[in-house]
Amino acid sequence: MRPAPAASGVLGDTASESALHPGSQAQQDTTHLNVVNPYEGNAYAIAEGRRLFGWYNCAGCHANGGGGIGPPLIKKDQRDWIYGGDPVNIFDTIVKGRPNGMPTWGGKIPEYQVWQIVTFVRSLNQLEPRAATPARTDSLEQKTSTIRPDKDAAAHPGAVQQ
Amino acid sequence: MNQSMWHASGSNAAHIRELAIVFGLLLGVIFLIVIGLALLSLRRRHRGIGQEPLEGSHHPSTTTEAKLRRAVSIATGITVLILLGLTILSVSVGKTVSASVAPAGSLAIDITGTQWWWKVHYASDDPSRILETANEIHIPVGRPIAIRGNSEDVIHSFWVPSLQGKRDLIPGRPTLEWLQADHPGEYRGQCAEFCGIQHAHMAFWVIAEPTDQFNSWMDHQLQPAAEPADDEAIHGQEIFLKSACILCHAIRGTIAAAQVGPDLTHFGSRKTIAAGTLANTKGNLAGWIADPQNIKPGTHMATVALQPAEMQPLIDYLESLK
Amino acid sequence: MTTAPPETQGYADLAVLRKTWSSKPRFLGWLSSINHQEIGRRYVITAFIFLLIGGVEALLMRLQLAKPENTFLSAGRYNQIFTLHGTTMMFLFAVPVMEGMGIYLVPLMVGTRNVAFPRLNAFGYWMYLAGGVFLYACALFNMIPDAGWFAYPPLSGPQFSTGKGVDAWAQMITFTEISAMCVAVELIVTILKMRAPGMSLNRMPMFCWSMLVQSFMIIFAMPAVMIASTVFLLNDRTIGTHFVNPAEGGDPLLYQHAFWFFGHPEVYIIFLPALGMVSSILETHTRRQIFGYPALVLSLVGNGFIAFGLWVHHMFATGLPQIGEAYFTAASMMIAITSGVQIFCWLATLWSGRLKATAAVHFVFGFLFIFVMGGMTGVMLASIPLDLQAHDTYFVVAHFHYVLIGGALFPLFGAFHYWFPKFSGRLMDERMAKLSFWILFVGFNLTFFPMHWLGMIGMTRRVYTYIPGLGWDHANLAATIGACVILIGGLIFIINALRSIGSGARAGNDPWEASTLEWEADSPPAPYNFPNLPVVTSRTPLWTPPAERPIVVGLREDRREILVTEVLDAQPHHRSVQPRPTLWPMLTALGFAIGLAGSIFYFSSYYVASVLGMIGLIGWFWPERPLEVEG
Amino acid sequence: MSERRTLDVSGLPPYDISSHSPLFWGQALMCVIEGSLFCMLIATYFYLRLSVDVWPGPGIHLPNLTYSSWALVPLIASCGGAYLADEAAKKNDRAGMLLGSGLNLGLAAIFLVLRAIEWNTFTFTWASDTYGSIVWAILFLHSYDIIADLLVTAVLMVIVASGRYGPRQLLGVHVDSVLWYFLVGIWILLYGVLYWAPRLIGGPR
Repeated sequence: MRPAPAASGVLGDTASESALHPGSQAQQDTTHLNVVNPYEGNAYAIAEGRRLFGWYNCAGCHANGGGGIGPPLIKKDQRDWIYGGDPVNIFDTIVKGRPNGMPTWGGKIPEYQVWQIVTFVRSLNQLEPRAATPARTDSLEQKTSTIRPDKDAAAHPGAVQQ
Repeated sequence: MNQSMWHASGSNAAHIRELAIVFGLLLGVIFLIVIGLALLSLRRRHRGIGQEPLEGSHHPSTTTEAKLRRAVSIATGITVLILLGLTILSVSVGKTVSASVAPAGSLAIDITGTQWWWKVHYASDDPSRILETANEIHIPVGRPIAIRGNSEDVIHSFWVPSLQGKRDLIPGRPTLEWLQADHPGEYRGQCAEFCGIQHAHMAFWVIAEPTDQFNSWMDHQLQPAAEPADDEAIHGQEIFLKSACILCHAIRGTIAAAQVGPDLTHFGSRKTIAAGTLANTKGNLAGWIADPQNIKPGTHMATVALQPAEMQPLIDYLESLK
Repeated sequence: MTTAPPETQGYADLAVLRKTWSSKPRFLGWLSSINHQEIGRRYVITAFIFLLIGGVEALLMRLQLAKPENTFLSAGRYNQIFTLHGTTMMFLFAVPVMEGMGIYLVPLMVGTRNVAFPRLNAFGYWMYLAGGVFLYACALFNMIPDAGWFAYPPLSGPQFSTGKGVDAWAQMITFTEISAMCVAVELIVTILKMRAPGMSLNRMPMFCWSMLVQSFMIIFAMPAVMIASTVFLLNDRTIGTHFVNPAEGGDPLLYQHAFWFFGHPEVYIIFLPALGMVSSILETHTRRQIFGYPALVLSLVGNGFIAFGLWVHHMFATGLPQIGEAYFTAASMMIAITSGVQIFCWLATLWSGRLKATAAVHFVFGFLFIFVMGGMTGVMLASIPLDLQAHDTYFVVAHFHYVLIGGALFPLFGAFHYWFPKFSGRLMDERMAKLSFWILFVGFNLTFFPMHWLGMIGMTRRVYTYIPGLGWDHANLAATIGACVILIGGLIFIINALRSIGSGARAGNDPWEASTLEWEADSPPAPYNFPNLPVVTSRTPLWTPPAERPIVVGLREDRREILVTEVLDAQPHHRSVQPRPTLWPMLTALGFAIGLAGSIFYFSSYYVASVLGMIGLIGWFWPERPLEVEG
Repeated sequence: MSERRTLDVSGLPPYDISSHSPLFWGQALMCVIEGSLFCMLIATYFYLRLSVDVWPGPGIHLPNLTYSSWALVPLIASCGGAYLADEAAKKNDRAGMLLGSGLNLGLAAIFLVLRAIEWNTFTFTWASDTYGSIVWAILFLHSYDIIADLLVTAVLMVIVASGRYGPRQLLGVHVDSVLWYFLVGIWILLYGVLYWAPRLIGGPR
């Protein structure tokens, strides 16, 4: 959930479950980063992570997870993570950046938003609980895996499919 | 009362207001007649028409029945005529009020609803006259405005009660509405279709001003942001360009050009911040930047961790963008 | 008709009859009961509990809106509560309570012993209860829907409504619509095939006509919400179909069309039984046959048809083509004619009758005042330009509370006072009832009349707060005070009802000297309703001397026999034997509930639901140990 | 009770396996509910068809006609089985009922096998786009209804075979055939919509 507003209502706000209080609290000491992902399995964080993934133009290099200039984020085998697939590794990758073009987002993207993007990237690889991962998005990306090559067309290409 | 359909000051809203008065009076009279008849029947209950002994047959005499049957059929006939008249009246007013094609010579504005603020885009054939702004729409008085509505996420509804009826903004289905302000003034509008957690704080202002005043406003808005003069503001610009702000906001004339958040090129000239939630003062701006979740819980504005020393210059810089 | 001497007339042996028709004893008997009185009473009581829950939610909303920028409820919590308020009132209170009254009263009014499919009746109730418990159980796990009671996509879609709240809402609709369709099928078959001999269609009480038309509307309306909530929304959210995905060619308006094609008939499904109740109350308390019986019946049927032709008046602001919307303006105006005819006929009845001003009549007059005003604002909303200004504002909130509370709740309270002696055998305290009426009436108008003005000066619907300085503060405060007054009125009504069950004045079979058959049975009616099924010779049976009314003899007492009659003139055609009480309907409902509840998490849970349900159904239809009817 | 005239109904039969029985009306109303559901799905199909220019979307081929057309034959033939069982139920002819229901089940099974093969040749799923969503929705709901009704028929066959049944179960067999006629009829309508409408309206794809 987003960080808790200062004055939350009597019955609390659905957005108030997060333990993080950036901004309104004293400046955090950045030497030892908080290594636990506060948004593990959180449906709202995955939705926010997807939105931020689009807003901060991560799709520019990683496409919608399929990879382009940057490596694909949907791994066929979970051992393919170059710098590790745990939340803290992905957090580190985003905050510190990586050679070959991954920029350092440390000062730019607020910390809680980095954790949301981490949770979303993990949900792309089905590492988050199914109940929290939405089945589809309202975006153009059509699940290419849903369209199988047409066996008949392959058998006799060129014939007009009746 | 600047967000009221009753205090109409646009031609369309005025037509609708007159129609509402006609409907209200006519239907009010019918209501009073029906309730009057019901209450009058209370007074007559011990005598009824013709006072037949009901206990036996439980059926009044045929003359009473015939009298009542005639009365009911006349009443039904009148109801049908009234409703027919109201239908014709409402369809005719409907034609003049929301024509499917905007009248000639109308200024085209693209309004895009996005979760919990408004993207305003002045369209024009001459690319140099195209303006991108947010949450505040200046329009010339007396000239029809074509509002082309669209949405980036969920269904919103563009509604300025003093000028025109509402039109939903549906993703994937552009809609058209036209409005016209007859008197200069400031008219508040609000999103009318439930669009999520901050639906309540998704307002905008329409400022109608004489044509020449509008043209000077437009020309000023088309200029890129003025270079900050005093060093406090210069320091503020550095902070802006260094921190997370440029990931979402754009200020023409600087390297910040992200289209995700509202355009801040002439932020200082706007009346309100956060889609009509707060007046545009330095104190409110400081509170908004420090902790937006406190003012609009659930908003997509990021909580940027700024050093306390950096806050004041940043606010000076933003307010200097008149 | 043979005039046989009394001793050989085969008067029913009451002891055997009572044993055949009563449920099994103790808790298992309670669970396996298929008697229409018990299930009807359960529907009404469960629905009133949900009315209280919905009322508390309404109070929380009013407290939050009492003053501008209030922090009593946070934004997310307010959105959840107004969604729960709308959903509870529409799906868990209004439709089930009208069905409950129908299930309890229709068999008594048409002169038979039980509804047509008693086990289906039990199954319907358990599905309804499972739906309500499922929604509020999900609420306890913080899976609360917050996209409004009609949940428009894309807001309610997978991308903008995260978590399982909206799924729980969509699946709850599956429960309540299955239960509504079960009741609709039973009532149609009971009314058409099991009326007392001689009760031809033009001698049927008005309440049965309204339940018949309501049931046919359910048959055609509920599949539309099944498609909107399950096929479109739930599939889009759980398995990724693209029905309402704007990017993939899907269309959010498709959902709106499907939902409101159900939505508007739904509000008439709630409203029509209320018309039947008002006709029954007025006929009895004005001491005369209702005026214009054919006109009332035709306007009921007309109302049923036109209700399916005007759903687009909910979508005037979406930019649909002008000429199409103009048709719906005309259709929305037309339906005012049928309501108008009803009201004129009642006025004529009042004018020519000798009225006894009981509490029920108070509620009828409250209904007349409030519903007619709601009808007037309804006609205003039917016109496109006015609706473009008033749509989704507090003007609309005021309109639909006037027609729903005025049009359905007040007649329901009147009917509750009118039939309370039949339910419990005791009269409700008239003085306390009239007090609760006046408090409810004043509280209602104090709450909702200012909302007309709020809508005119621009306050939109479903806002958790508003900024000061727009002129909205006083009206909102008045509405909140009014809501508290309604609470007081409601509490007095509850106290009156609970007190009267224990210590109300004893009422015989027919305290109001009414005309319909249910007043011939004793209060509360025996499990078999009538010792001997009545034969009807006129439209108001109890107002014709008993000597002229024969009774039916020859039905066996040792098995649950009912009389099946022709559709038009109700001539006896054959006898039919009803099944015995059994636990299977409840187990089937339990199986479906487990599967459907799981299906919002995993699609495969639908198969669990199917298998469990199939097992339950097989047990339900399996021939019983001693067959009722030998080959 | 004061002496009142009586209407003696003891002479009437205790059951009646015909369209007069309440259970028949209940099943007919069930068919009306399912019918209105499928009609709305057909309306949805054409609503979605009209809102896009290219139907079905690029890369997706219309389901071919061979399997679905051939599958109609066993389906319509199975109605014969249902009719046999229905007539036998009226005459309480146990062998006739078993034969009729068995025929019905067998031919319907062939239909389902052909449909399963056809589903295998589909190149799209419900998550491909709106075309895939609506076609799969219609096919899934109809198949669900057919399988449910076949199970009911199978259970009735077991009851009839067990010999311990009364007129209420005969009524069950009679009424079950009503639902089967409906399901076959609605499929012929859906077949026209799913397989022929896009070819006639949208041109060959």
